[in-house]
Amino acid sequence: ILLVSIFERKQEARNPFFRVVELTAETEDPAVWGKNFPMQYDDYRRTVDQQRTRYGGSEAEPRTPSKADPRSVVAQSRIEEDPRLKTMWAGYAFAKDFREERGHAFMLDDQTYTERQQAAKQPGTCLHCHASIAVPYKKAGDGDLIKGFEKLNQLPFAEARKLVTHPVACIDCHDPVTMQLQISRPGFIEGMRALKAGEGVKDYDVNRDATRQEMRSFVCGQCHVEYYFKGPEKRLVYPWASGLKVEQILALYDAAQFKDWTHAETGAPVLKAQHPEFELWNQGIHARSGVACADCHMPYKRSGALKISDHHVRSPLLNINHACQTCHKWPESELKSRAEEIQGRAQNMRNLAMDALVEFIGDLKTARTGGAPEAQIATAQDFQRKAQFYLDFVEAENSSGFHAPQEALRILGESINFSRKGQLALKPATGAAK
Amino acid sequence: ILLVSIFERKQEARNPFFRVVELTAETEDPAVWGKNFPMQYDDYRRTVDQQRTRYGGSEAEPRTPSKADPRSVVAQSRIEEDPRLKTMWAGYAFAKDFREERGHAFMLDDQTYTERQQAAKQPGTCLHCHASIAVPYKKAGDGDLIKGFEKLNQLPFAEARKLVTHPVACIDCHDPVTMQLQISRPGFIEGMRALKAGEGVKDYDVNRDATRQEMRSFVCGQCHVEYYFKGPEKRLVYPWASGLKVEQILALYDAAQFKDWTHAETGAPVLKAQHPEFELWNQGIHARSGVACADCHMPYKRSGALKISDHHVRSPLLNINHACQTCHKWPESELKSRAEEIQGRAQNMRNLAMDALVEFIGDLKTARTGGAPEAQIATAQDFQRKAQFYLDFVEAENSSGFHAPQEALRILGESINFSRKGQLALKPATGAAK
Amino acid sequence: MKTKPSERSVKPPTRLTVILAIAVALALGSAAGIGAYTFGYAKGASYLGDNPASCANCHIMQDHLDAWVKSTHHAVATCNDCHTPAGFIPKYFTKAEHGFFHSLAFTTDRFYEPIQISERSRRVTENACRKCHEDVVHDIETLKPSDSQLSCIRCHAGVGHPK
Ligand code: HEC
Ligand code: HEC
Ligand code: HEC
Ligand code: HEC
Ligand code: HEC
Ligand code: HEC
Ligand code: HEC
Ligand code: HEC
Ligand code: HEC
Ligand code: HEC
Ligand code: HEC
Ligand code: HEC
Ligand code: HEC
Ligand code: HEC
Ligand SMILES: [Ca+2]
Ligand SMILES: [Ca+2]
Repeated sequence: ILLVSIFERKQEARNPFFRVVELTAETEDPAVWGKNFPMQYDDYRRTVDQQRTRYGGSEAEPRTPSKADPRSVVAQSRIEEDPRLKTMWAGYAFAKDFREERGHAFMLDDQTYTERQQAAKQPGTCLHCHASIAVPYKKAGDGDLIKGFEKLNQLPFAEARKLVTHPVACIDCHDPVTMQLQISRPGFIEGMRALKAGEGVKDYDVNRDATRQEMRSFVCGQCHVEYYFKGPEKRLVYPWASGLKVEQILALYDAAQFKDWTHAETGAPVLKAQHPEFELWNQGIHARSGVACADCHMPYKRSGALKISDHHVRSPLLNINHACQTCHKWPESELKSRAEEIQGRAQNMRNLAMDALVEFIGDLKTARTGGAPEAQIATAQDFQRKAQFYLDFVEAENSSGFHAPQEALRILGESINFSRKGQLALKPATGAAK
Repeated sequence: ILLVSIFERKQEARNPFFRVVELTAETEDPAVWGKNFPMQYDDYRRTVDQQRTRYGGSEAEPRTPSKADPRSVVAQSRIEEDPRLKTMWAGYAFAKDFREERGHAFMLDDQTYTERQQAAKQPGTCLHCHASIAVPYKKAGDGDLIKGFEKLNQLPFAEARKLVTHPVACIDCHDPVTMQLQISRPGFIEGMRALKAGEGVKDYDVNRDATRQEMRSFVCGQCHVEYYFKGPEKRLVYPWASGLKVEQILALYDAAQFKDWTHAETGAPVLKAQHPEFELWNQGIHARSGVACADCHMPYKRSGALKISDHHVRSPLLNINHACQTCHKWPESELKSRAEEIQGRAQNMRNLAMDALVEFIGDLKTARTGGAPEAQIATAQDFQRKAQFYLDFVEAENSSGFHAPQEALRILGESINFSRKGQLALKPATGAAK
Repeated sequence: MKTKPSERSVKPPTRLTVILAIAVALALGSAAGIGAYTFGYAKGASYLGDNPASCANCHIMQDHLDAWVKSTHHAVATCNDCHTPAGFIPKYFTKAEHGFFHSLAFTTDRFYEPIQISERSRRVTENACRKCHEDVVHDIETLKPSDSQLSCIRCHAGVGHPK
């Protein structure tokens, strides 16, 4: 038995995997891929686990399934945890339903059944980041990815929904033949081309030009980014043409005079930032050091003689030894509290910024009903647009500041400044008072 | 070849230092110590060099010596570089003269001849951190360090000045017999005892209880700290009894109803923060990782067969290969720009905070002359005290945020919030307006 | 700051594997390995030499071997120069210890990952640095108060096998 055990280990080292089935560009079902790569598949399926960390993870909240929403478990509601969010988003679907995000296994259901779907008619575009859509895009475009993308964007959500079956799957990140990473998302392909063009690099093709280490982040950047729907054809666009920093993205929206909605209490043309993990990570020391999303969220783990990437994508704080200790020789408890100290500072500052914004919205509301001069209101509304986007850029980012600790505090500090200056814009000059 | 080279080095290395002279607790003159330790002495003397970095170092500014001030070279004036500082410090000596700090060799002259000396009568206490005073204290106290300290604190500066000869010297950091590090500064000894007592550690004695690694920072903490003069006997006190964080230090000042001066334009009882390097470093990731001041500011260098600590104490950015690269395997240029990116973020936020404070001070001034109600003024004045101390805590800290990047931005963000809330406190409630 | 065992999460082995493991571990590890078949098979003999490759009989040591090849020391120091104390007896005792525990851990697949240096080995290694560099560090070492020794690897962790 023992001889075998040693023998096995030596074997493993030589023989990585057996190809049981043939995988093609049409193989959508991860279970089929799983026949060749059982270890990755097993971990992949574990994204159904729900476990909370101090600031992340997610909590399994039981609910009674209904006809409209058959889910028996959801993640905790963020707007109930912090009602100030309802004020920030007044008049927008997010004020109706916004929950903590959870594992990949839930992405399709959570999108399909969120009350935000009732609150507003959504386009097929949504599915770009919530389903295994590489194959459906190709099919719809008769082999042309971009054509299919454009077609699905313009369908109503319910229509497009019928064309997809799985949450993100192997085919969305991998070349079925070489197993190399590949980008399947038009939004990211076009976003990166625009970003590079802005930096003077012509005709950048992510699948041709990216290094392997870059790909270890880019596959995530396909979805974990800020975005908007452009024009009546509802094209999914990543607003990166002038850069990835919050002020550069806002500048682009301002230039395009884009707004997500009109604030119900103040009439301001406001924006909703959404999960800019890729953008904020880019401003941090880890990105600068070449540390990829996958290094922390899909760290290598040993299985026998093999090193495999942990496909149970989750909070690294649930997996500190693999996620952090390869690079940092501190004890798990120490690394955990380092991360939490960084997140705690960001969280406190986020709360100060949130209070400032809510007070400001209150003032602006009274000023409008009190019939303050148009110009004054307009100035204040622009401050609200800024304050809100900056705050949401950190609030919506899911690492609670960890991906770029100093940059996150920079953004929140400026948000506070915008809110307060907005309040002041509504007041008479001092001295003139009384 | 290697063998030979090692062999040769062994020859050189056989007796690393010849003890030419006997060093005792009375040996004040570094030149004498230099006879035993010529390499350290040579580096020590190089602190006269002046070279500017992006945010630090210092610039040699020629001046025509006068009777009152014989210096032919000074460092650039910070209040001319940024006149907003004059508003922040209106009515205080710092508004008269405040320069970029430079090398240790200048500490005694710069203190003796600063115009701040004319602006206000200073006590002997000042010398605690600007001279080699270990021996003079002992002498004045007939062998008792603390007695001598108390005596000199109460002399006028000019009197006490006569008792000292050198800037910080070997005896201030070293035991003359064992050459081990030792703390010679009463302010630090008592400050640490208070800090530890607050943490529940009774009767902490830094020279008895500190580890060698701690000592590599503590010797610097003897002077690079926030401080105040307590009571009529002008005792030097480090305000650490409730902790080293900015809010903990402010709480202590508030409880003692302590103020450095009354602001000339607003009448607010305000505070001046001064070089809290030790305090801020303590909030940073390097301190948390056990990285000491000496690791970066006195890194080991190879000198002949020996490794020695570089006693040319200076900006690590002038010495990146020794100061950073043993721990960080990045190119020099990359490490430099990492540090400067961190400092740049802090600098921009500092400017936003400075603008906010100056606007606030303007408003408060008008409100007072405009005869606004007492209560309103009092509230605003307290906001000014807070905003100013928080801002100065980062402004006066000399790493431009590097020692604790995220904490520095946290503090500046709160300062902005205080300034803006102060401005709002001076305005009527919105709606009530018009 | 090394991980305390209390914080290590490792899967418990079955009683059988442990017993068997100990058997082979002894064979593998003890310098006096009674030419058992297992011993020969797993290149146990090579484990007695100073050849770094022998450490990498275990794939688990492979990364370190690969990194060591790229290290500033590969020309001047082998694994054992840094991981076993000077002197014949202590050296082979430590090799037996490494051999025993590593074999036990390896064959039962029961150890904390990533592998971390134990307190004892850390001291062995710290001393190894001095073995070769005492001249260079003489001055900075003479300062050492009795209580706390200057740690070389605080700054030079990567000398043997950089990341
Ligand atoms: C250096 C490690 C590291 C890197 C690199 C990194 N992250 Fe994270 N990430 C973290 C940590 C730590 C958290 C906080 C987890 C928590 O609070 O439980 C986090 C949180 C998240 C979350 C929220 C997880 C949750 O549990 O709610 C998402 C989503 C995320 N990261 C995506 C990304 C993406 C996408 C990238 C690359 C663009 C990336 N991360 C790069 C360490 C990292
Ligand atoms: C096809 C789009 C897509 C891709 C590609 C993608 N994600 Fe996600 N990710 C999502 C969505 C959607 C959710 C939220 C699912 C939900 O809440 O139902 C999510 C959730 C997460 C979470 C939160 C888990 C939790 O417990 O809160 C983490 C962490 C995460 N993703 C990391 C990554 C990393 C790392 C990569 C790349 C290796 C990646 N994601 C690639 C869409 C994607
Ligand atoms: C650019 C990619 C992308 C697009 C487009 C996208 N999502 Fe998501 N979505 C994500 C990611 C990444 C997460 C997980 C991180 C988070 O929740 O912040 C997520 C999370 C969610 C969640 C779970 C958390 C929550 O907000 O309650 C819902 C529901 C959701 N999306 C609905 C939608 C709907 C509806 C649309 C279309 C209007 C949409 N998504 C479009 C990437 C996307
Ligand atoms: C969200 C993106 C994503 C999805 C979905 C995904 N993978 Fe991966 N996979 C990765 C990344 C990142 C790597 C590391 C690749 C590298 O380092 O070049 C990887 C590596 C692999 C490897 C190479 C060996 C290893 O473990 O490093 C295999 C095999 C693999 N994945 C199989 C699968 C299978 C099977 C599925 C579906 C059940 C799947 N992957 C789904 C991102 C993904
Ligand atoms: C692949 C290597 C790698 C991984 C994995 C990694 N880090 Fe890092 N980490 C670095 C590097 C490189 C730096 C920058 C400092 C340096 O150059 O040593 C850094 C810096 C840090 C810092 C200081 C930066 C700051 O903003 O304060 C913290 C804290 C940190 N990491 C925690 C973590 C945690 C927690 C994890 C796991 C979730 C993790 N790291 C995963 C390489 C890594
Ligand atoms: C990890 C490295 C590191 C540590 C540890 C460190 N510093 Fe610094 N320090 C720096 C850097 C980098 C700067 C910025 C220098 C510049 O801007 O040129 C700096 C700046 C300074 C300055 C201003 C220097 C100048 O050129 O104007 C002083 C004074 C200072 N540090 C004192 C300390 C003290 C006292 C401690 C310990 C309590 C300490 N430092 C710990 C790296 C460090
Ligand atoms: C006796 C008090 C005292 C001690 C002890 C002391 N310093 Fe200083 N340090 C000063 C003073 C005073 C100045 C400013 C001198 C001037 O501007 O004339 C200064 C200046 C500096 C500067 C600025 C140099 C420049 O170019 O701007 C650095 C860096 C510095 N000290 C680091 C340290 C470090 C590191 C230690 C401990 C190893 C230390 N100091 C110990 C009082 C001290
Ligand atoms: C607790 C220690 C300490 C005390 C007490 C102290 N200093 Fe300093 N001083 C420093 C340090 C450290 C620096 C260098 C860092 C800086 O300039 O911020 C410095 C810098 C200076 C400088 C050069 C930079 C500048 O501010 O122009 C002058 C002048 C100076 N001090 C004067 C004084 C005077 C006058 C007093 C007494 C009222 C005094 N110091 C008391 C520690 C001290
Ligand atoms: C501001 C504090 C300070 C001053 C002043 C100072 N030293 Fe040091 N010295 C240190 C530190 C810190 C070390 C490192 C000690 C350690 O690692 O335990 C050191 C180490 C030494 C060592 C041990 C060998 C080495 O280089 O590490 C010698 C010898 C020495 N100093 C001599 C001197 C002499 C001679 C003078 C005066 C010309 C002097 N020192 C002034 C702080 C100082
Ligand atoms: C004795 C070791 C040591 C020295 C010397 C050192 N560092 Fe670090 N540095 C660290 C450690 C440890 C961390 C924390 C991350 C980790 O655990 O790897 C870190 C983190 C950092 C970070 C990321 C933290 C952040 O706030 O973004 C930067 C940037 C950095 N160091 C730059 C420098 C520079 C510049 C110098 C020289 C002036 C320097 N370091 C000197 C050990 C050191
Ligand atoms: C039988 C397989 C095997 C061989 C051969 C082997 N190792 Fe290991 N080694 C391991 C395993 C498994 C661990 C993890 C043990 C643990 O952490 O409990 C380990 C851990 C270590 C450690 C860190 C734990 C400690 O004891 O400090 C060092 C150092 C080490 N090995 C050095 C060596 C050297 C040097 C050699 C060659 C002389 C060697 N190993 C040969 C399997 C092996
Ligand atoms: C078997 C002898 C030996 C041992 C053991 C050894 N070294 Fe070395 N080391 C050398 C030789 C020989 C050189 C190259 C010649 C020189 O520069 O002195 C060297 C070079 C170095 C260098 C300079 C090159 C570099 O990597 O930066 C450092 C630093 C160093 N050693 C540190 C250490 C530390 C720390 C340890 C213990 C963990 C150690 N050495 C163990 C022999 C050894
Ligand atoms: C605080 C950080 C630090 C510690 C602790 C430290 N070193 Fe170093 N060491 C350095 C630096 C910085 C250099 C580079 C000196 C140079 O290049 O001039 C260095 C250089 C060396 C060198 C190469 C000298 C040469 O150029 O040939 C050797 C050998 C060495 N150290 C060994 C040791 C040993 C052995 C110890 C423990 C007794 C030790 N070091 C402790 C920072 C450190
Ligand atoms: C020049 C000295 C030196 C040489 C040669 C050396 N090591 Fe190490 N080794 C170290 C040091 C120092 C550490 C501790 C690293 C740390 O704590 O960060 C270490 C740690 C380890 C560890 C514990 C895990 C880790 O990475 O911290 C293992 C396993 C190990 N060495 C194996 C080996 C093997 C196998 C070889 C030969 C191929 C080898 N070492 C050669 C100095 C050396
Ligand atoms: Ca979550
Ligand atoms: Ca300076």
